Amino acid sequence: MTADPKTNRQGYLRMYRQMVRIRVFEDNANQLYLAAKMPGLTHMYSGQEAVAVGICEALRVDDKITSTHRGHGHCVAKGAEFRPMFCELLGKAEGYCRGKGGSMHIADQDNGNLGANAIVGGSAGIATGAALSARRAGRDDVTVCFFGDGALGQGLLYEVMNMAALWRLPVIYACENNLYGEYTRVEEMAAGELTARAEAFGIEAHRVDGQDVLAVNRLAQDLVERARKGEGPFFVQLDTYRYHGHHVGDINRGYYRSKDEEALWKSERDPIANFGRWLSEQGIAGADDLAAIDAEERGAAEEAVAYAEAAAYPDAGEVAMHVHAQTPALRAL
Amino acid sequence: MTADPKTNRQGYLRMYRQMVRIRVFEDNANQLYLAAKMPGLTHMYSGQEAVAVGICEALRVDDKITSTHRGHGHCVAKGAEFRPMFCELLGKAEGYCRGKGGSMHIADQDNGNLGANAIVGGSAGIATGAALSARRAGRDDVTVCFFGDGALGQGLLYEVMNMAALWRLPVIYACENNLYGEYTRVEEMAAGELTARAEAFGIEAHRVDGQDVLAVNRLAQDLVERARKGEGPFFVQLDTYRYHGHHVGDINRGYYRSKDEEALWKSERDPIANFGRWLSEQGIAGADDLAAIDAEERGAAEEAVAYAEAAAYPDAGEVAMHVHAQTPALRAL
Amino acid sequence: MAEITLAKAVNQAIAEEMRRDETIFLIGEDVAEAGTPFKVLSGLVEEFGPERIIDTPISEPGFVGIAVGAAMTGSRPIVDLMFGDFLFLVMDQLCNQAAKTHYMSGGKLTVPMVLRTNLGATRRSAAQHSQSLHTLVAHIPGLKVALPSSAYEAKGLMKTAIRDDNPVVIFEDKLMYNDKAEVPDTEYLIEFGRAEIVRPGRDITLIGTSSMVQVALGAAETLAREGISAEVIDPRTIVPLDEDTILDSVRRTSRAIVIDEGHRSYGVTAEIASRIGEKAFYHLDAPVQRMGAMDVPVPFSPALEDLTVPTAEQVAERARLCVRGEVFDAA
Amino acid sequence: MAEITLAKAVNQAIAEEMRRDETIFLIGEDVAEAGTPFKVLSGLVEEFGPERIIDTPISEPGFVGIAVGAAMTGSRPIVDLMFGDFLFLVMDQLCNQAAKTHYMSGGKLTVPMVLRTNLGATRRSAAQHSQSLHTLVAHIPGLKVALPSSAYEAKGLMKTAIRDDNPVVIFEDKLMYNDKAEVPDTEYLIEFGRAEIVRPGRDITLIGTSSMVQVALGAAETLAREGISAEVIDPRTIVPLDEDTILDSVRRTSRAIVIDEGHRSYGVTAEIASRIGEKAFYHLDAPVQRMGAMDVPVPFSPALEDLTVPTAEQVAERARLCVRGEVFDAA
Ligand SMILES: Cc1ncc(C[n+]2csc(CCOP(=O)(O)OP(=O)(O)O)c2C)c(N)n1
Ligand SMILES: Cc1ncc(C[n+]2csc(CCOP(=O)(O)OP(=O)(O)O)c2C)c(N)n1
Ligand SMILES: [Mg+2]
Ligand SMILES: [Mg+2]
Repeated sequence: MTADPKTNRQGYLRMYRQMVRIRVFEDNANQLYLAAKMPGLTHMYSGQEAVAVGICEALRVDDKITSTHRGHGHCVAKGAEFRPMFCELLGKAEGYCRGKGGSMHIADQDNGNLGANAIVGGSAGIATGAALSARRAGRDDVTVCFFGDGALGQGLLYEVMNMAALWRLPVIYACENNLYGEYTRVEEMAAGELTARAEAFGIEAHRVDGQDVLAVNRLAQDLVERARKGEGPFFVQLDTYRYHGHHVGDINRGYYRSKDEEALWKSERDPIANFGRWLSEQGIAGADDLAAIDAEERGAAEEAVAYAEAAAYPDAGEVAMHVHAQTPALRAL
Repeated sequence: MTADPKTNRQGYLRMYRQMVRIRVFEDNANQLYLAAKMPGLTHMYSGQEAVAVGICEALRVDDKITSTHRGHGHCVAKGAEFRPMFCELLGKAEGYCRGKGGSMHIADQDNGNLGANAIVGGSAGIATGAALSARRAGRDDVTVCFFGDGALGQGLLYEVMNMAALWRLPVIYACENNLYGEYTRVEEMAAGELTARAEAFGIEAHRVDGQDVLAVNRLAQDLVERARKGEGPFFVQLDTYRYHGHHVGDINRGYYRSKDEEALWKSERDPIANFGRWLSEQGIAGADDLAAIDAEERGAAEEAVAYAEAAAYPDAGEVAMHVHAQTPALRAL
Repeated sequence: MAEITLAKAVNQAIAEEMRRDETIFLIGEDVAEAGTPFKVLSGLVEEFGPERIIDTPISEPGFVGIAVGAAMTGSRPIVDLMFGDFLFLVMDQLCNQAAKTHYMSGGKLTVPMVLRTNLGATRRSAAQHSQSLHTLVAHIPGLKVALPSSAYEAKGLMKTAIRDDNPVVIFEDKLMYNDKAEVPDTEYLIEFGRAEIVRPGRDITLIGTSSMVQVALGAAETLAREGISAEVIDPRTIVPLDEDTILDSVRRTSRAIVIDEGHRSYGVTAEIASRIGEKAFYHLDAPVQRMGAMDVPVPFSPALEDLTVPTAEQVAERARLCVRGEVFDAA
Repeated sequence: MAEITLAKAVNQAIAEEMRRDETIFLIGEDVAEAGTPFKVLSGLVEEFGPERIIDTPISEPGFVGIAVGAAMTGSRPIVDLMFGDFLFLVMDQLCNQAAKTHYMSGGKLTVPMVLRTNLGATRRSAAQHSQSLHTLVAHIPGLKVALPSSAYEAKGLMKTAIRDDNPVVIFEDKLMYNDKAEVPDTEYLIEFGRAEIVRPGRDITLIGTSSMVQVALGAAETLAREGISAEVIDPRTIVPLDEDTILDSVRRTSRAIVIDEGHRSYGVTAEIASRIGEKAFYHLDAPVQRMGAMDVPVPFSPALEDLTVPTAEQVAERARLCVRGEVFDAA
């Protein structure tokens, strides 16, 4: 990505819009929870938008991602629509997974999102396997495996990083260090330097400010192109912060992090506000342009919520569908 | 350990004897297999004696070890007797585990050997837990976790090394790199430097010639004492070689390693021969002294084999014993 | 007697035992200040300190392995596994190591540890946070498996589990943490392998485990109004299983339904039903019925999830058919 | 028709399918030059090269996870899990991921993968290399489970498994790799969910799985000499289970014994016996008998290990009692 703003106006505004889309999606999801309209709990991505958007904007539609329990941001950033996303969150038949997955399993295969995962670190193997698939089929798509700092506790990650390194697979391990896994700080859960855990396998590791969408995107562009050429795998540590609690119900957080800390990140390091300011300073977009985007997307989200609320639940008969895929007759005999 | 041979004559000869004990134990076990007297298969430790002996001679009886499928060497080195060992290998009632464990599960609790393990890497957690137990109880015993290069593939190891580092546990991870896991070379299984995998967690890692019992013992003495004082955990890579096949039945090895390679290690790097030569050169023991030790231990092993062959199998009734421990009445109510 | 929640009962059991025995410690994710996501352990770290209430990284196989090793060397660890679904991550350490160590060592080593976790669907938590996987561990020799169905049982079984010298897996129903029951003020234990006749009856035996005890009691209530007298039995532990109490009951009532929240196929209901079929055969007036969770991954949508778990009404209906002799061999 | 070993049959099935379909690859430990410790896969890497016969580090959860991801993205992986006992290591990837992906995605994603592994004791391999753990995966919705009992079945079931769009776990009996059987020269598949009547009979039905089919046949042979006609049924897949063939048979013979090498309690025999008890209840003349491996970790000592697995003589004896009406409700 060149530093010349003019040639990239479209791309910049798209990144801005995608970050806004995530923020408004989450605001609405949180409202649904507070209004007791959402079944179960959900984990907000607010605050981390620059990570998902900076990376996914470096990807093609046929590139793959795997996501986490905190997966709405990745889903939006990889190209998903609001309506089927909200339908999924409400367990409706028009959801991406026909309501069967919900927030923690939202997937969007058409856009290469292989799905959120409710097992921390559970998709590390899946992402690595997707990269192996691409390499074997002679395709040049790349897979990004999103996971949190907490997932560094899962041994699976080390097993697959080793194989990815041995086989030089086109996979990028994107570790979103938002400083906490549930209610525990990363220092209490992870000994040593986070990047050293990939370097131990000879994997090139980077660390980047996860609140700076341009920095994230620049790095991602570079690594994705290199991975496409067979220079992977890579590991990226993205320093970021979640604004909400671990999940929507985690309201009293004082015992594990301070209000001051939260306020500081929101006021000083908000990825959307900061990027908006930069866009204005560079003369790429005025405050009006940005406000228009905000309003558009907020409107779109509200429309989608209304749509999803009115949408139908799956028929009772669907409960027993999709346990097994129907194997085409030709395969069966 | 000081470099002055005279003050250590006893210790040196003990190390020599222990290595010989392992070698003759394995030679006899192999014979039992070839004579079709041993049930199942077993994995020979021959060639790696300096590792087990160098380390275990730095341990007290109340220090713990965990062992592997290739576990006879660790068992002898930690103080086991021949008779109950051979009885165990033959499935006899007088075996360390009453014949229920066999070669792959041989244990010797009285000497702090928590047992061999047939799951590669399966004892990494157990060793770390033993270290936690000691620390919590205010004891100063240390645990050594023996495992092979192949066990570096198991994610469990990384999970527990992280916790050991976070909690500064008195555990030493002893990785015996004998260049192969089954029929595959270590380079094909492990990306990057082996020691880097511990260093990633901030664990101090060492690499030592595993054929040099003095070097191993010197390092072990140092690390064990430091671990006792709370400076652990540590990781040690011990470069070594197994003389036999992966197991006793692995005879045709040409497709994965050359006869030349095997011959070279045996002729140039044999830990017993080299240490024996050093003892002679230093005037600590003459060829006669060493030959006497060899003969004594060979005789002892043969006697134990004969004993084990004549020993009784467990009664049929034992099959249903020890599924559950009998909880003392006082605990139960 | 005081009325306390199931969560509180578990908390009390652990606290009482930890006061009694220094060798006990508790280990798991967010067990200390957070007191677990279900707040079951709140207050323990304040009393016992972080050396005995140990927060871990998100490393389930790792901390279960550590517990096994600690248990082999003089400690009595209690492992907190946040969701029963994570059992799949720790099966090797639990089933290849903990379960077999005593046997493989010829009785020389013991592994006195408790793994407490949960089961139960209908919490809108979807397929990876809603499973009832107790059958899996019940199949593995060397483990014991407890399924409390009330605060009273949760406390008594937990205390017994902690004192047992074997690895015990104890499943709490995550939907019941706030359910209250009377609990004695004085110390009590509940012996393993003793089923409880929760409600006596004459016409049919309903054997329910964990969450399904309430469902069975609900059905019995309904049936009573119709003049059908249902006996409800709660096995409390499925390993060891109190076969005698179950068989005695069925021999009296001559009909039985087994209800469990694990998946129906290859699940707990099969074991209990087939034992009845084997050992009370000549007393049976109707085929033993099995009701379990549907054989589907647990769906997120409330419209679907509620269909997967047996309800009191379904149990009552099945009981009616049994009593009326209207259950026939399906083709 | 040619007589080939079970090992060869598996090898042929994989080779034929790999020739037919480029998207298939095989992954596991020492599968390439070594051809697995049992030499089942010898020759494949020479034909298909190391890009399709992939040696891995000793990382079972890792390579199963990789297979799941590959299967979701256009590949059809076959995973080689060296010992069935290592299933405990891969349960999360197999049961939380592979089994549930199709359902959780509302049918959008599929996971066409085969996990081949083994079962069977009496090889003097002790508690961690001798287990028969097929019940565990049979309990988890979304998986299919095949248990070949001969070279013929091993080939036909493997080919069907590879073509199935679902995760299939296939257990080979590691004691049978050298057993030979006639196998057609032309291509054949064995449909899942179709049990085979291996030997027809009138007086009692013996349902045996995997290794226990031979045991059942041995018992039938003995019984035939005594004038007792035993029908032997091999379900071949336990998910899906061909209930109809089993029930039809039991309705004819009115007696049944289920024999399986998994542990007896909470195992496969319970499921099949309880389905018979439920659905052929009015046809039964004797309680359905279950024979499984003893509920003990597998002991190393030959003197003990041989006691843990049902033998043909024990099955015959149990059958005699059933036929004579001498099986009573034990107290
Ligand atoms: C294997 C597993 N263990 C525990 C949990 C419970 N859990 C859900 S999210 C979470 C914290 C994850 O932390 P991190 O990876 O940093 O992601 P973040 O929530 O910060 O985005 C935990 C422990 C889980 N879902 N899966
Ligand atoms: C979890 C697990 N996977 C695979 C095996 C089969 N296996 C037994 S030993 C072995 C090789 C181990 O290599 P290494 O750790 O280097 O030990 P070595 O045999 O060289 O002493 C393998 C793959 C096993 N026992 N456990
Ligand atoms: Mg985090
Ligand atoms: Mg090795």
